[in-house]
Amino acid sequence: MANLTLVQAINLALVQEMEKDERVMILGEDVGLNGGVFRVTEGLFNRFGGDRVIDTPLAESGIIGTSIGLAMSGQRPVPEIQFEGFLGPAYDQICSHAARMRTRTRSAFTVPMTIRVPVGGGIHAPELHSDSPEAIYAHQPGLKVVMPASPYDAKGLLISAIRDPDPVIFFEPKRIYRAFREEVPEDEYTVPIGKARTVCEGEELTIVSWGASVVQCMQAIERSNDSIELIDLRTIYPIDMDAIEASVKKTGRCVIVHEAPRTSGFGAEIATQIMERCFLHLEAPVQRVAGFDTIMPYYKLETEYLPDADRIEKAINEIRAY
Amino acid sequence: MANLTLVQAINLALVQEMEKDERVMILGEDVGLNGGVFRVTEGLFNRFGGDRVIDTPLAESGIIGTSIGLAMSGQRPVPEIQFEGFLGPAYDQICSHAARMRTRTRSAFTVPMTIRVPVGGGIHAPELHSDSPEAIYAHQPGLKVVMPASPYDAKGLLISAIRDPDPVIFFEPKRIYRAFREEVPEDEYTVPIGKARTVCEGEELTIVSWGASVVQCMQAIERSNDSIELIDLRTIYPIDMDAIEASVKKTGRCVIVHEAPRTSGFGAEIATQIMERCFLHLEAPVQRVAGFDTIMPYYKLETEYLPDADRIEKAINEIRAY
Amino acid sequence: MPITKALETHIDHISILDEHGSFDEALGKDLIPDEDLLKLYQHMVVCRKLDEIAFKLQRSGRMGTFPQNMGQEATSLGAAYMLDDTDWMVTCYRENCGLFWRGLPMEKILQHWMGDERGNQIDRKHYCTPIAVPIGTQMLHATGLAWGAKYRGESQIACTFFGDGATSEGDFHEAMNFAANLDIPVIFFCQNNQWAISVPTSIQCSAPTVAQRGMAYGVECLQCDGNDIFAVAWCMKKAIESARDHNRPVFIEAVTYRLGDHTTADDARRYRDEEEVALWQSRDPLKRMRTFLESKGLWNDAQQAELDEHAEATVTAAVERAESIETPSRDDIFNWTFADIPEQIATQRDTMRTTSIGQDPSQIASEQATTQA
Amino acid sequence: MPITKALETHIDHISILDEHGSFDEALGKDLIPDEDLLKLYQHMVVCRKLDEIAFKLQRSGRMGTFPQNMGQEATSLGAAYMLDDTDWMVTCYRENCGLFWRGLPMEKILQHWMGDERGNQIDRKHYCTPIAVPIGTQMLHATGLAWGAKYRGESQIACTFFGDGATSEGDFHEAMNFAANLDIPVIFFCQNNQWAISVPTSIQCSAPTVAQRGMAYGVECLQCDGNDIFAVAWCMKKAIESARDHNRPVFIEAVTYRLGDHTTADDARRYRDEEEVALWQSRDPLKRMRTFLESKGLWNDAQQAELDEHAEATVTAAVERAESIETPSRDDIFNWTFADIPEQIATQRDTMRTTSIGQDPSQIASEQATTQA
Ligand SMILES: Cc1ncc(C[n+]2csc(CCOP(=O)(O)OP(=O)(O)O)c2C)c(N)n1
Ligand SMILES: Cc1ncc(C[n+]2csc(CCOP(=O)(O)OP(=O)(O)O)c2C)c(N)n1
Ligand SMILES: [Mg+2]
Ligand SMILES: [Mg+2]
Repeated sequence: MANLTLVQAINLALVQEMEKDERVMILGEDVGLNGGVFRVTEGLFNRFGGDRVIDTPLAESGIIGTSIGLAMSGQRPVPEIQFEGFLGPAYDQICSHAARMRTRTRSAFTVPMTIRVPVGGGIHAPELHSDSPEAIYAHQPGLKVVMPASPYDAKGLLISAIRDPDPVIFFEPKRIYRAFREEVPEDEYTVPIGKARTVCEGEELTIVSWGASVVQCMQAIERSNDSIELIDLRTIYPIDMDAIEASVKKTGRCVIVHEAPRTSGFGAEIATQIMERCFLHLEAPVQRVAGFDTIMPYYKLETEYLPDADRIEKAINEIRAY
Repeated sequence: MANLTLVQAINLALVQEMEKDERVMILGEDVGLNGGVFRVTEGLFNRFGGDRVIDTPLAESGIIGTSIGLAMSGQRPVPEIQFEGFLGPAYDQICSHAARMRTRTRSAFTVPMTIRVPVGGGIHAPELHSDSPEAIYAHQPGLKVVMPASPYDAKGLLISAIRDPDPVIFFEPKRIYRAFREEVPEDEYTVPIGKARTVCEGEELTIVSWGASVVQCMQAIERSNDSIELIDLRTIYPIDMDAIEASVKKTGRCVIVHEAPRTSGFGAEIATQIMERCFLHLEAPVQRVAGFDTIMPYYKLETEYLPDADRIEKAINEIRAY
Repeated sequence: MPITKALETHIDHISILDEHGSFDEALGKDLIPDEDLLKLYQHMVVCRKLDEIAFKLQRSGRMGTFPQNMGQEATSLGAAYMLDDTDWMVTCYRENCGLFWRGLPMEKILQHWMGDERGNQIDRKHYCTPIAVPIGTQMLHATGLAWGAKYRGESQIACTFFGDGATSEGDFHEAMNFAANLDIPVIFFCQNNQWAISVPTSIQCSAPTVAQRGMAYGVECLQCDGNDIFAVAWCMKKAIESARDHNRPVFIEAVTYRLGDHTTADDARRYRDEEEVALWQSRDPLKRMRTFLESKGLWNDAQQAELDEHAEATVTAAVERAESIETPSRDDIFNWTFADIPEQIATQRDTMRTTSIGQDPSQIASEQATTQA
Repeated sequence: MPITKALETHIDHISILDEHGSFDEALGKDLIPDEDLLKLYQHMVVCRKLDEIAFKLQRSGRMGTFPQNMGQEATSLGAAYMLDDTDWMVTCYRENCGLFWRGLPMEKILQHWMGDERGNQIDRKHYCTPIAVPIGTQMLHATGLAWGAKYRGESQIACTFFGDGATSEGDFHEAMNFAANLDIPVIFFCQNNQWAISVPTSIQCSAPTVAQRGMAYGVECLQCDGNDIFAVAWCMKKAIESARDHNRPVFIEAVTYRLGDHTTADDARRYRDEEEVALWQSRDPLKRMRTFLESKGLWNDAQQAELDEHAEATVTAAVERAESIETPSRDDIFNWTFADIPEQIATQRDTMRTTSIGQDPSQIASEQATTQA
């Protein structure tokens, strides 16, 4: 066991999977000698060489499109997109090809590829370095969408993603890349895709969140006197509704917290499925604490935009009082 | 008044706006002499000349990116993307630039642009010619998303869109391009963006839908003995929740119908807002009849995928019996 | 010297058997043995017959949209002929002639255009990828496929096909740039058929040649008469060497013409002149090949009559096979989304016609029970 | 002739004032009057000072990431100098020197990198577009801006700036292709500074020149020494003529070097040699210009000392202005999303700190009333 940051846990997962499986290749912008702008791939270039850790031209569609070809040919590419704001140029290759290849060819061709992408706000970065597009990709059939909230999960989920026979978008919440450490086993292990984690149990209200916001949820819970259950989704698609359903049927109240804009964010899907599954158990409408229907502001205002413990606390109180 | 198809109504709106406003330009693939693959721009090239109706290179990002520049320079571009499946290559220009330019520059630069896009399934077309990505763009702050369901609305909404100071994605449901005719005034008029239309009134259940599915909803309503109110959303973003709220508070029951995949579709946002606004009025969970979490099938199975009157009828009955 | 030359370069145009029947021995000798020539010609005729029959099928409602190869048979066929059987052919949708040479069953193509995904369920032994609908995107897959082979130390290369219109897409640029800079063995084969639906090549590329697109990447660029299967073969030979032996991509522009409509959904008379079509009809690769074979004493009218019959029979049999394939089952919509279908999709599948919910229908029951309780 | 030349072409490299101080009279004479030369030099020195001070601001937490211009001043400045004041400058983020020449207030740039959108609220009279963060995307806007001017019959052209890395993006290709084929007056100005963060130009473009990117489109391509403001000006003159008089785009590669880190978030020592940096330091455009001015008797140490002081004062004043701008109000998050803010966004704005709902808070009250009823 080692006490690792999320960055270190991901690095460790990459090292172990590359050692285990020759088919694994890393490609992207600055992932080589520089070790990635967040140093997630640090040391890999020296360890595995330029054939397996490849600095590509500055072209996201190229990175994903060639990764699709690599995957179709039998490799296990792990492309990195430098920031979630630069997924845009690759959107078409992801949604028109990676997501569709298995369906289109009835499994004659498949795309076992893990797209690693730093995600979310809060690091004082320029424009397009702070967004949360998980709902976009969750709406695209054929993709799995994963977002860990802790070093332990990051390692285990990334190993699952790399071994998954289908394309996975692996969002890495950059605000907590180095925010805290956690005991992470050195041996390899997997955390299954599609299973949520109950961070803490409670009886009176359920909070559902994912990614870096889980930290703010915990802060709000610590402040509260209520008995609150916190579910860290871990996987956005396929969603673990069984876990949410069981919790909400117990508590009757639910708050969902995410950074992405409120309208058509993934919180809407969860709230709707809760209504579908737990209608007669609900004591109050499911509440969302989310980003706003605006462009994520530059960093002078970013903390106003991101859900913080205050806003979560308000939601808890409102829903408890309902 | 003339009895027009949806295609003709759109063509008429384009002609009238081009005559009225020199800044309006049409650009896209095959929009010139050929009049568009659906003949929506038929006759415009001859009428307005090659400077205003421009066949561009085959490059969607180029079409939208140059349209953004044209709009910034003071023009009113109306680019066409040939099918919604080919919005993908333009995703980045739409979401990283068009949607953000006003916010980014605090209105120093704006992007008054209307992107016309045929949308949806049911015309026996090949892959990527049958999708419904409205929720994707509704989740992107800074965009308005419109989808008419009738010739009258198509003309009035398109004129509003072209005159709008901000970027609008104007989805044209291709299944009803020529499916029926409607009286459309020859004079110009506008239908406001952001206002839903009550297609028929009812007391016992509300159906919310948009685009071509409105036709299937009407079929289901005709079959039913219940008193059903049908709301045609017309605009996806900004959504007219006041209309929906008023209706659902009256009926207590709601079914949402859309073609897009169920998970994270725009139905989820509506259902969630209904819960937020009408919680204590709801007699049953809001129900969604939608496409599935799968790739839209090729045309041998497409009618199985699209919500039809049977599936809507089942939903009505289930929710009425709840 | 303040003005110096940073680069001097040029593009070669290759023509061996021209439209007037003249044949360049220096380049053409030994390029294609006579017996293969006959096979190639027969192959083209069968493919042309498919165009004719598919058109009728579409008009009578038995098939959806179909893109004809007519006029361009020599391009994909010449390329397929020169490639190894295990080299990847990464095509668009106008390369039937080359794909059939590969052994791809004709009914697969028909099935695809009849709206059935199983038409794209291609046996990997053919080393062909599925029909690519979004224009300009498949060249990146070709680059990845060739890269994978190179990574594993295999000698396999990829050849990717696309139209003049496709060269306007950003993905085309990114694919060529990746291949050139990362030394990936891909041949970029552009069928410049003068049109992208109704848009002429001059709007896609106003440069004197499309071939010079490749100059941007410092790769070898060749232009050839695409209706001349010898010229195509000659370029492919050079390109294959460069790719296989040196991991260097090559860009080939084959100048040809789409004699038919864009697809059966199109009417080309709306936007192009009869004269232009007539000119290119005189350059038809099938006519040219037949005349050549006849001039060499390898072909006669009786053989042609027999071939025409064979072609009709072959295509008709393929159509029958395609039409006799059972309709896919509803469940097929769901069963191929992932290797393991998540519970949510399985529920949608299992309830699609029995309930509108798309969720576990037992929920409805239990909720109702609760209501009543 | 079976092999014919479909195209012969070449690329010129322009150098006028080289790193050893030799000056080509034939090309350089009358290109830039002495008084302008002095102004340009002073301008560069001020911009270099900004780099130094901004770096310190970032290190002391008073600013976010900042991209220095250091080493590349002659490129954007030479271009800005030759353009008309109403020609569009469509930049990326490494063109401060040119933008200041335009009159863009320095505090605007500072404000932007201090995380405030108002830094991009640029008065349209400067004909500059906002800082473009997504690489390679702004060339399309330049093309549209120039197209708009052409449409309206204005003589305005656009010049767009981007790095070597940006030429790998698909949008770059689409922009050049639109401009070339639709005859749009844009100058594509590539600052090849040898690096895209840690990735060397050879991975973006393994061809002998980046300039040949433009050959793909049949447009004029020029390569110049980007640290030589005369060479830049010479190329711009030619390009402006071509664009303004003939609506023909031109591609210019200015060969230069990023002397600093990519941004203040980067540490270039991780991936590049000190030797390479030293070599390019000897080619520094500021040094070169100063030596040249001194050799012409136009400059001396006293003037330099005065200039250094002036530069420090100018930048310090700009920093003070930038730092004294009031923090934007919370409402600003919402108020610029659309011309007319929809009700939903207004509600989110008005309730952001008073309720978590983001919906009409009266709902909560009324619902609660209902509950209690
Ligand atoms: C990304 C994308 N945009 C638009 C289309 C619609 N479309 C289908 S074929 C075609 C023209 C293609 O021209 P070209 O590449 O020259 O190939 P050709 O059909 O001539 O063989 C267009 C615009 C598409 N399929 N994909
Ligand atoms: C689409 C996109 N991808 C990645 C990035 C991250 N990024 C910022 S600058 C940069 C390198 C740019 O290199 P170049 O174009 O040569 O410009 P330079 O910084 O050298 O001036 C990268 C990869 C980005 N901003 N946008
Ligand atoms: Mg073509
Ligand atoms: Mg650079």
